Amino acid sequence: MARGRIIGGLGSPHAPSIGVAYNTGKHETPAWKPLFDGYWPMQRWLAAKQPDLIVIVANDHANSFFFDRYPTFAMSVAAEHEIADEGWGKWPLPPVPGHPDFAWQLAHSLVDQEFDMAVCQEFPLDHGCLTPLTCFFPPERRWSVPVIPIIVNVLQPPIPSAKRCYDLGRAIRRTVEAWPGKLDVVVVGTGGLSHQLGGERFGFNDTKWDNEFLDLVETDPERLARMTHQQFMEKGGAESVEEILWLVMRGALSPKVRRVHRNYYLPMVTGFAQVIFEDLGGEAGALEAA
Amino acid sequence: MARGRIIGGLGSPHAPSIGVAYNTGKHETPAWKPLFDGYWPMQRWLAAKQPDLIVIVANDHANSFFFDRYPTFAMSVAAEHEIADEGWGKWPLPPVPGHPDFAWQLAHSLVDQEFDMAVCQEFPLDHGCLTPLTCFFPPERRWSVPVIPIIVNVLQPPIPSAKRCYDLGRAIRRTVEAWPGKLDVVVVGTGGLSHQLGGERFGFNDTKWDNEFLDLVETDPERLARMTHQQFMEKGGAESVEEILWLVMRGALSPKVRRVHRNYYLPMVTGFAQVIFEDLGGEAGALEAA
Amino acid sequence: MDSKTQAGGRPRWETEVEILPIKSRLIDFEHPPAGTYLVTGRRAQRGYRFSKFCMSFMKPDVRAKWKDDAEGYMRDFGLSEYEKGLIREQNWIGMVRYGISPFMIFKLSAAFGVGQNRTGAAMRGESYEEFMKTRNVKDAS
Amino acid sequence: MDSKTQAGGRPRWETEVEILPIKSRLIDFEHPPAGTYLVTGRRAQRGYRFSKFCMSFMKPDVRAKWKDDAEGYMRDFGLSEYEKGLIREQNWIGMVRYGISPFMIFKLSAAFGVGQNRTGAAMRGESYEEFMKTRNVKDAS
Ligand SMILES: [Fe+3]
Ligand SMILES: [Fe+3]
Repeated sequence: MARGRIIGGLGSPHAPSIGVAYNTGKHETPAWKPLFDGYWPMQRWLAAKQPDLIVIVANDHANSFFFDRYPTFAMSVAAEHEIADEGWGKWPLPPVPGHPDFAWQLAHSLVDQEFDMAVCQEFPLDHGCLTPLTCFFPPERRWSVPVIPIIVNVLQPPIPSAKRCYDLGRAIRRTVEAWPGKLDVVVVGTGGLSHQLGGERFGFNDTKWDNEFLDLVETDPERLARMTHQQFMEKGGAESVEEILWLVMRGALSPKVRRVHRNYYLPMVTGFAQVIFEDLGGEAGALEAA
Repeated sequence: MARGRIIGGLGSPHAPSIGVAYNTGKHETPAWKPLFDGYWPMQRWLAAKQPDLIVIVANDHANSFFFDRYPTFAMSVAAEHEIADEGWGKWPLPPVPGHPDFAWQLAHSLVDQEFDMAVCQEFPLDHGCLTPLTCFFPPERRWSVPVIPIIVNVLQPPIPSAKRCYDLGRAIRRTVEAWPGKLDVVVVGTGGLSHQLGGERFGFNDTKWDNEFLDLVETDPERLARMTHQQFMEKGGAESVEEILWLVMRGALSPKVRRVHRNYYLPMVTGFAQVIFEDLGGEAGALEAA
Repeated sequence: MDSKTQAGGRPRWETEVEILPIKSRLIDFEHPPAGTYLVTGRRAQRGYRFSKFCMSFMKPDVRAKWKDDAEGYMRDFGLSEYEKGLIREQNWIGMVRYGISPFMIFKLSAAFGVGQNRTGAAMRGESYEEFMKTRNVKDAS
Repeated sequence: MDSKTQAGGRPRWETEVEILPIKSRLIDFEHPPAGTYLVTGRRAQRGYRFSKFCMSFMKPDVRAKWKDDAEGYMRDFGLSEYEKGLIREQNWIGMVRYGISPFMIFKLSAAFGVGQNRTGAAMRGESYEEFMKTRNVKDAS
């Protein structure tokens, strides 16, 4: 009998400038080409694999949430996601379909597995999700795959640990594998690698560490999962803590993965990287029986 | 050196009618006296113990949150809490002081301990917190003790397990005991015992089970922590799931407690109970070193 | 006739126990307690807009608008004909089965001047007086 | 002179590294990375209203009001004199040290027509041109 499975994981930056560059046709300019050349293999891979669902892990940028009520983990169960107005008008994109049946099951399974999700029935998407999704699909294929957004707080400490994010990925895998019916799932980790956007250390980068991170996320993610936020910040700048979003993706994959794509580009203030990891199977552990 | 400690736990219903009865001077009427006679020992106990902080565990009633973004666990770090307008004007109460220094530490410690709290910097209180607080203090002593509200989703499944709530209490205890300085803390579990407010089973009660629950929460809380929501609902009605709020309180206390007060009253649709448990010491386990 | 409707075009959830296709170790969704309707999954999805409508009654200007022109307010909110019917009939049990939490319903029934226990008695299919006979004390709720 | 001010009545956080009294196994609050100011604890509390002010710029009518009468809008929002000073001077690094997340600051600097990298260069105490010399590619950010 068909059942759910994770077929692969993608990594992508989510800076709004990237989405804008694509929407405004700048992707062939010399400044942007080295980045967008990293997206075309991803578009081809998705077109070939035809997943049934994308679970995309992003963070809010004070567009969806404010500090009056700031969740550690949130997820959408909505049937459709509006395009958020981040203060300069909506991006010209159609609403993004959700997958409410699986999303409600995922919400229940995650809370059963002791992840204290904020569950969102109405959830406009900001650039955290829209930049990667925009670049994964040419305009004529938006939106051929439904999407479940998962949001992780990396803006205002307390921030969940790298380990917790990795374990969240594993819990997602268990839920996918327990789904009774065909469901080929791609999990996307989003965010920049080294960068810092506040303080006298604005503009900090470390290309060597960025490439080491890309090695580790592929081959030894548990080592990353043991890192503290202090270590992430020191190595990659304050905002590089969002690399924990990539660990949710990696936690959802098989212990070993086949890397079929990797690209890195550091034009200005943020290390941009893209990867495709294909799943090699193997259980994260069965879901406890009901 | 002085440090934080849990000195006791209180249990109380939080139905808005109770707060209104007290605010409007109905507490000596025959209908209400058997309930309010259960509050006077609590007022005396609090006046005698002079705690430095009350951590109160309540649920939202679709006043503080809506299903667009519904958190599993939320907590306030605010310096002051406004009185919420639940749709019929604010109760005539001054704002309730918070304890931001301890609350931020608690937020960090809980997230470090893998509780995925929504952290709230602005948080008006509804009857879930205000009914017990109103009844714990005569008007002239409001508000002599700062308050940290913790909110647990019991309105819309997925709802955290009884075990998870019990463990949250234990994590709160660890944080209190790690606090460097005098901090005598009382933890309050709120909510009705048997009741059901929706469906053909509206008005369901079971006094026998309510009294068994009160025995168990005192002497064998881990047995309650093993119960499913299905079991709570079958035994006590759909809304009796909010008894898991009492388990947060109980989890914060020593394995054995001294019960110095217990009252039960079932006038209409909800089993109302009050308890005072004094802490007998004993660690919940040290916080992992930094 | 699709799977959600039955003879006469009425939705099935009105008369049948709707089983939500959710697996959980905490709640046995295949065997909901009798007369109990958890608001989650498809039921929560179906009831979302209606719930938002109920929430709006927390605002004084909405309550004023409602008094003034209930039909106009329902129309402007974009409720479906089915939803408007539930409200016009004050069909509280219908709302529960449709996917509305009692905490939402009480915000709406208050706008009709119907208290919690009257609303609940109606959900049980009893008169308020019948229901009150089953209670211990009349004046404390 | 209280512990939060120094000679000249300026708040200490302007010139000293403010240590937040929080213990965490994930972040060593006694040893923040140089030039890095995490928004949490007392710092987040102090910056809360200002952050809310920054958030308000997501609304078109606020941006219009701001263009029309910036001083009036700041006054009506209830900002302190210190906060208004930070804004009048476009003192971005002052805001960071005060307790404002860069994601909030960029909402405000956009209202001044100052882009993210210009704002960041100023935080570093550099001119935009100086800062751009340290970057690999000028036109992709
Ligand atoms: Fe980001
Ligand atoms: Fe309640």
